[in-house]
Amino acid sequence: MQRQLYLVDNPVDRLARTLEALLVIAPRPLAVEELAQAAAAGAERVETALGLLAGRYREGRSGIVLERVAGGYALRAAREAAEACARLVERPVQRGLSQAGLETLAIVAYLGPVSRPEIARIRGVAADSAVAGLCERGLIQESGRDGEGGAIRYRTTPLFEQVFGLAGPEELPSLDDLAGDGEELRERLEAVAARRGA
Amino acid sequence: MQRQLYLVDNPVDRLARTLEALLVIAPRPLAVEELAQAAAAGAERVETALGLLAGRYREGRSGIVLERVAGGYALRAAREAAEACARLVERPVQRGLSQAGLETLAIVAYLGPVSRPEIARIRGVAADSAVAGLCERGLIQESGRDGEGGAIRYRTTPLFEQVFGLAGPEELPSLDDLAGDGEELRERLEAVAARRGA
Amino acid sequence: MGQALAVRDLDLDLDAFEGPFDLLLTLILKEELGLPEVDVAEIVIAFVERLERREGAFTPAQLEVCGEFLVLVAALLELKARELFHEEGELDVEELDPDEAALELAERLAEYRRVKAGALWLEERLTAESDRFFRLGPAPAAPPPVRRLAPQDPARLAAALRVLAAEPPAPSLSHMPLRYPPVTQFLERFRAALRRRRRFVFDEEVDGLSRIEQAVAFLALLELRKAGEIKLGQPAPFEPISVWKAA
Repeated sequence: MQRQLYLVDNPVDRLARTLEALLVIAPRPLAVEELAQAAAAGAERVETALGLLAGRYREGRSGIVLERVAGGYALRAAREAAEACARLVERPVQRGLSQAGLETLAIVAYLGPVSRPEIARIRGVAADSAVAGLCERGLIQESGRDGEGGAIRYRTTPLFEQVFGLAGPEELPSLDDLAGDGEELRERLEAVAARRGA
Repeated sequence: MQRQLYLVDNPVDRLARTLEALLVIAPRPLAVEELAQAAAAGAERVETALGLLAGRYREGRSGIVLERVAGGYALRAAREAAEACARLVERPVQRGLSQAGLETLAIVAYLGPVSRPEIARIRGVAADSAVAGLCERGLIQESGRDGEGGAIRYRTTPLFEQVFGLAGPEELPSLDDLAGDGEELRERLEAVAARRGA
Repeated sequence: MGQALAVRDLDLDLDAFEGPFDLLLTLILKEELGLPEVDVAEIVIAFVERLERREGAFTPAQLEVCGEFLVLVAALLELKARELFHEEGELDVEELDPDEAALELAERLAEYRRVKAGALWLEERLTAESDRFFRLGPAPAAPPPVRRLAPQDPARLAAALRVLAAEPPAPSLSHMPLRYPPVTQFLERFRAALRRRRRFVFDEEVDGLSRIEQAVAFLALLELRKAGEIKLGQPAPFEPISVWKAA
């Protein structure tokens, strides 16, 4: 107990705790000067405290490792946990696509190439994050612009066809009962969206 | 030295190190099942190891705090380091939630999933920009549509619970407790209605 | 009238209210105010005076405030003026029984009041938790996530589009008994009037219109004034308002 109280009040340990806090929330490696500035402490004292932390957060002793990387210090996962970390980040997405993603993908698949404003008009809500998510997953990609200097248009990718098991766009389930051709379908969707008003 | 070697080989401590590693790389709170799956361990053992970590990573003792939040576990900075953290990073989510934003958030949190028209009906004012702002901040997200072809509905995100420090939705206090039963208001209004009707 | 003056004494800071329900709720919960005693005209005047004191151009945000205010005024009118509404068939309000309307409004206010309590709790919580910092997004040294997508059924794409093509359910208008004509309608009307003659009297121009329409017309007047298109004159409170084209 005596020892713990001593640790709590030790200024270096206190600084070390502040640095731990800064490192655990940092979105990028932090340079000593950044840490010193945020912690309102001198660079030398920060280096001393980092030395203390390096001893505590090291391979074999902790699952969190303090690493000196280009540009400063960052916390990373210990190597012994590499397999577990791989299982965490490589989990196949089980739920598949969100409703927003699915609707956006359907619009691009059936009406593409289409621009974000067109998608937003049909869905009745801004399409930015849904489009960005589908791009990131490699299911859609940019495909020129909507006229000179217009909005970027999007179309589906080969990965999209692979994921949905389609040999080509002609294998998309037919929507003949809704509209004759793509243009008619687009008009119908926009008309409905306007009536829905949201 | 003897003691440290013992700790290294203790299976619970080894699992705890794996969990530390998973938590430090996770971009969001991780549920016990996710941790168990990634660590290839039973949920019960994971909970035991989490208990060990909770004792180690707690306010006053460490700059890194293990918190049970948003249906899972996450590492965050200790409260004592809040000033230093504020100097390092901005708080875009917490900053600038307008009254309109808070009211809209309350509606979604308590009554969600709800659509924009429903929110507008309750607030008596259009909710479009408030909804868009909360979506941008990641506090609410789309959650299907209000029936076939209906308006998009919204619900709160795990980030909402994280920002507001809620272990889960059940930690929201009931509106009845917060607002009382509203009998007085009802009586006044009904009295008004009765007088007019007479 | 004594009670009505109390409304003016409230010194309503309309900017501080989040919408018509917010303001209405505050008014009703003020112990000294009974709804039947609320003089709508006084509230309008207080609001207009506030607008007048404003510096600078009339912004869309202010127009929105006016719109919300108008809903409040309309709600008050609906509560107060049963007979009036019965006569105004063209406003579609006769479909709603006034007692039902009052009860509906009461329920909506009660619901809003609960939500407001929730918002207050969230606000307090946000302040209390503002010293909790966590990292948003991936750790700097974390491996980039691989988001593999399980195989998908193309039928889901067609189903998603069918949802978007489905006719929306007819919206219930039961909560919107208070419809009013667009402000632009009166903007055009007044501009046209001032093209024909140099000056007109507002009260004569809107004579015969419903009170809601008159309120909207008044709003249009304010907007023209803010835009510098017209000048207004009134010898005394409640006297007719004269309108001139600005030079």
